[in-house]
Amino acid sequence: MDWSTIMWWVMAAVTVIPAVMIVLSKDIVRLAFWLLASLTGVAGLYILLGADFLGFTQVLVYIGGIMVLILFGIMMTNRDAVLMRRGETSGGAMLTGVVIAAATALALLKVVKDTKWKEAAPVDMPATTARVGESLLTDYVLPFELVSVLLLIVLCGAAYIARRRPEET
Amino acid sequence: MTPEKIHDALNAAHPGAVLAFDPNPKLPSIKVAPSAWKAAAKTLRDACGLDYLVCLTSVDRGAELEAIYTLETMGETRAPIHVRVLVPRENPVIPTVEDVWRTADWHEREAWDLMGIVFEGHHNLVRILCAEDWEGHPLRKDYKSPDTYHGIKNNVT
Amino acid sequence: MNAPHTNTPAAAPSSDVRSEEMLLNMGPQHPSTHGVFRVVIRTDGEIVLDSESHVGYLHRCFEKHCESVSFLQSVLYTDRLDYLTSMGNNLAFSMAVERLYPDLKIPERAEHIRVICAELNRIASHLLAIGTYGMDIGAITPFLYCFRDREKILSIFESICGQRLNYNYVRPGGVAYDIDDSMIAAIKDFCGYFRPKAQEYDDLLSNNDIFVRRTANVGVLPKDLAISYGVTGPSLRGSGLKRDLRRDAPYSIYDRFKFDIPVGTGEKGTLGDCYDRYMVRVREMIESLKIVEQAVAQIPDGPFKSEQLKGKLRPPKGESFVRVENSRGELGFYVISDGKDVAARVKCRAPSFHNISLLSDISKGCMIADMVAIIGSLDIVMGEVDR
Amino acid sequence: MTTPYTLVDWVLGDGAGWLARFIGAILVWAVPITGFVSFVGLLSIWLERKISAHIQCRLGPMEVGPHGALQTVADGVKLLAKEDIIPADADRILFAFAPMLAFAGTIVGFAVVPFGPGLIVADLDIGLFYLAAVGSLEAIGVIAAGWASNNKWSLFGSVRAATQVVSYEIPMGLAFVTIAALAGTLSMVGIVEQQQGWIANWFLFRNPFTWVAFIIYYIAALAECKRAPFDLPEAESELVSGFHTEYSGMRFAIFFLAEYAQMYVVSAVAAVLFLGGWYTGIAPLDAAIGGGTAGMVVGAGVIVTKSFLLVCVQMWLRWTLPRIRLDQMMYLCLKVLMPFGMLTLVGSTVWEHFLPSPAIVKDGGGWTGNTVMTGVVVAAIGTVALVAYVRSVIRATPSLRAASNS
Repeated sequence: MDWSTIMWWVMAAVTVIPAVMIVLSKDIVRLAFWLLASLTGVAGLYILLGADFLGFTQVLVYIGGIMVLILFGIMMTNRDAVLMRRGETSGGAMLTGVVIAAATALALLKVVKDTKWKEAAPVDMPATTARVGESLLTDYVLPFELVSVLLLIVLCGAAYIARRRPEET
Repeated sequence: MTPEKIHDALNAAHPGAVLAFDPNPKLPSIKVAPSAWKAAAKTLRDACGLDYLVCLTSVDRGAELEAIYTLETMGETRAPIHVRVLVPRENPVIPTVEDVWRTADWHEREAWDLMGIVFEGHHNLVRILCAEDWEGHPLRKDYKSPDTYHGIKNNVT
Repeated sequence: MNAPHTNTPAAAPSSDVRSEEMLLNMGPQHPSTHGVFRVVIRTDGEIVLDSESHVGYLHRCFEKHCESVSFLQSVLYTDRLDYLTSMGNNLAFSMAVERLYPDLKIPERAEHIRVICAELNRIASHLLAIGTYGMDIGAITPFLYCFRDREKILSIFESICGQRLNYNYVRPGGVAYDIDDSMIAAIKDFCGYFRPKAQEYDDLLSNNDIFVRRTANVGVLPKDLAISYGVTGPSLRGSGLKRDLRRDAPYSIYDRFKFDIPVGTGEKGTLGDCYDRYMVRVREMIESLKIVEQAVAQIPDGPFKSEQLKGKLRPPKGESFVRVENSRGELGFYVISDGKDVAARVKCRAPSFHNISLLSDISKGCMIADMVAIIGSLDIVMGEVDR
Repeated sequence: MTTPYTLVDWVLGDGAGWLARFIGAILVWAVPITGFVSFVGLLSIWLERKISAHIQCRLGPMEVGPHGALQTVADGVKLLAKEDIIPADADRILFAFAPMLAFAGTIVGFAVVPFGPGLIVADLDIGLFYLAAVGSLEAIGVIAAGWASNNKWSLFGSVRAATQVVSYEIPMGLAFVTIAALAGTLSMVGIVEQQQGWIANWFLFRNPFTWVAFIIYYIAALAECKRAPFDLPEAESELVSGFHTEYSGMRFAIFFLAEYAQMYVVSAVAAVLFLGGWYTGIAPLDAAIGGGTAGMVVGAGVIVTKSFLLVCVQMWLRWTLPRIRLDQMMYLCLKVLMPFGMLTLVGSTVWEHFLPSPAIVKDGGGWTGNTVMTGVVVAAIGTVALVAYVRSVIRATPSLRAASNS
């Protein structure tokens, strides 16, 4: 077993085990921190795939930005509601959850089974950053700019929705 | 306005409200009947310009409890005038003036806390300096301090 | 006569409370409440929706003490009221006792010493107010600068009366000890030293852009609200009302000195904001310095306490009410004597008690950081609020 | 110029002997870096005490060691020996985990900070991007601390920290991008090597906009480190002590150390990006020292000195300025730093388009039309700013105003 395989197993474990814990945890804040660990694992997998830029974008955006916002939102809500320690899960909800999870798992397994996996020879992985930058500013400049405009619109919309209107106060 | 003029104005506006008048320059004071005090206070503030409640002193006079309202005009200064309201010890009820001078809010709470004068109509007449569950009114002359408070020994000699 | 004894705002049931509101307990142990003072704040995020002040944590029955110890011993307890302006407290109580006597003359020298001490103490008190105010805003260094200069005043006081904080120096009839030439020289030295130093506070705080932005337009106290709450002292003058008992109702020998009364001008924001209250204190220190210089220059020789008050203090039957302009506002004592050597009743009219009572009115809608700025600008001393 | 390698190369290596490489990396880098971080922490804390004391007309610690140099060590021992208090209602696991997360989030930044020529853990080809990404990890630790303490003041502190760190990443990123666009690389070593030669080659002097970028970066770095005037998350006069109110003993010390380590990281990054990294700025001197061990030692000294000077500026600011308010903090970020950051990025690229810098001239050079123009613009703006400042001071000071009118 070489270094790369070991790292793959480590990263897979870092991704999957916290993902399971997210399901099992009852404390929303703990859950958020498990999500953090899981996202870190995904970032690690990206890096192992040679997409180091993407990996660190994952860290920057998901961990640095989105996780902080999730935590932010959770902390601003009522602590008793957040802890949910005394929360009860009804049998019906449990059953529904199990059924949905099983169906999804079956579907995924089928996809895995039916896909014709190609065994690619290991390639030398050059730096991706420069190429990402180049393609963003040459071939894909229009989609790139369109996405920026879309994000800007989303930002404005969010600000509009979040703003308290005079009659509400 | 001089104490004499204040006295005259008060007398004219509320006949029978003024029970006594002492023009002593060191401590000019007017004694006002408790029942007329609320209306008199408004007159003092609006007609006589006494917009500043300097102090509210509560005194235990034995059979009676006294509240001394020290009043003054903020803009110009002279010796302040003292308004005395005396109420019987058994039923010490004075109408509140917290809506006339906002200072009266805390001062009346203090007078209730330490002297046990009840200010009728006060929106939140609760103890201010003593603990919430303190018993008795410490500044009364017949007050005996308790021997224990929540298991803490007092009066240890 | 059973008033309801609920002293805390009832917490709203958690089911229908708006999720972003929070009850925050500021104090009684908090670095910026200047003593043991508690404010229960209802916040929406960082915005203060409502607040309720709770005082009394430092209550120690000052007025009841005065009914059980002699007049001279009561002076000692007045030290602990506004412990930063003990000289002014001593002076007010002593004058209230003196007024019970029909014809009492206080020697000239004693009057001068009283004024010098009271004004030096005002400078020391304002220095502390400014320093801690800077600290409330987050600037720690000005605090040390203020303490450096305050130490000089405290050393002078130590040489005068042996105490650095609770002086028990001004007593009915005069002062406790005479001052000698070395002390006068030290006071003169201080006057020369302090005037240029005062510029440092302007450099560090008054003209600091962040400080101005943190204090200007914050905690605006309109004049009519201030009057209704009986606010006095620098907090009132910050709202633009030129009222100072030293000029309007001169006591002791204040009518002999030339000095200005600084008032708020709204120079950086709105009239009556925190910056105005702060600036009044800064400027008042220089005015106090002027009074000290004049008093030191014309101090006469003679006795330092009245010969009429020999022996045990036993004021004649009567009542008196005396106020002085203390560094936080008008400190008044209502003293009732029934001819014994123990007062029948002493009531203390404490300026901070009035000044802090309006907190919930001027802090609505501000931010938590502003709350700290407002409490600091009112410059309260819990010792005299709770008595 | 060494070629920066990708993270994959660094992690996976050539496949063989990975265990040896792993252990080797720990011995060669992890242990010395941890030691260095501790040393930086101790030195910065001592410096902070002395600088604050001298600013405040005091002496500071004088008893333990010469001029109190060992005071911090003594305090460290004290903190180690202190009782480890966990509040009864705290989330115990998160409470214990938070300081580690904060410290780890800081210390990973050291991986791409060069300590001298060749003295870098990993000269990644995405070094700058890596820094921007891991910069927010510490905030997660702070948030966890505030939440786990189960204290409303701590919660306020951590929410403030989250707001501040997430917001100030944007202007900081804009400053990074400005430099990255000039350098054409994200590798830290690559960026430094482009500033070789005379001082005019430093990115700070490359064009007038990089000055602005430097100022933006430094302000944003102050906010990322939660230093005054951006110490809102701690704000001892408002929030008691903010997110670490409930922490004591060693857990508190770890937060403390993380803060000081981060101060060093941001300062070192400023030195790398703007101040020529390990180059002295005097071309003949650099040439005389040359490479090899001597170059390494001198270079390390130069970059560490530059970093510590910037750390001292942070301390100077902290002991001079009051704290700004939350809304002012957001205003500064969103309405001042961000527009200026965008302007800087565009302006810098446009400037380079019309007045391109020459290729790096190793033994001097750099004194070109670009340099002259940069100097002229900066001097002009500086003069205008100085005059405006003096005028505002005169206006604000009554005595001076009277003197200038008469």
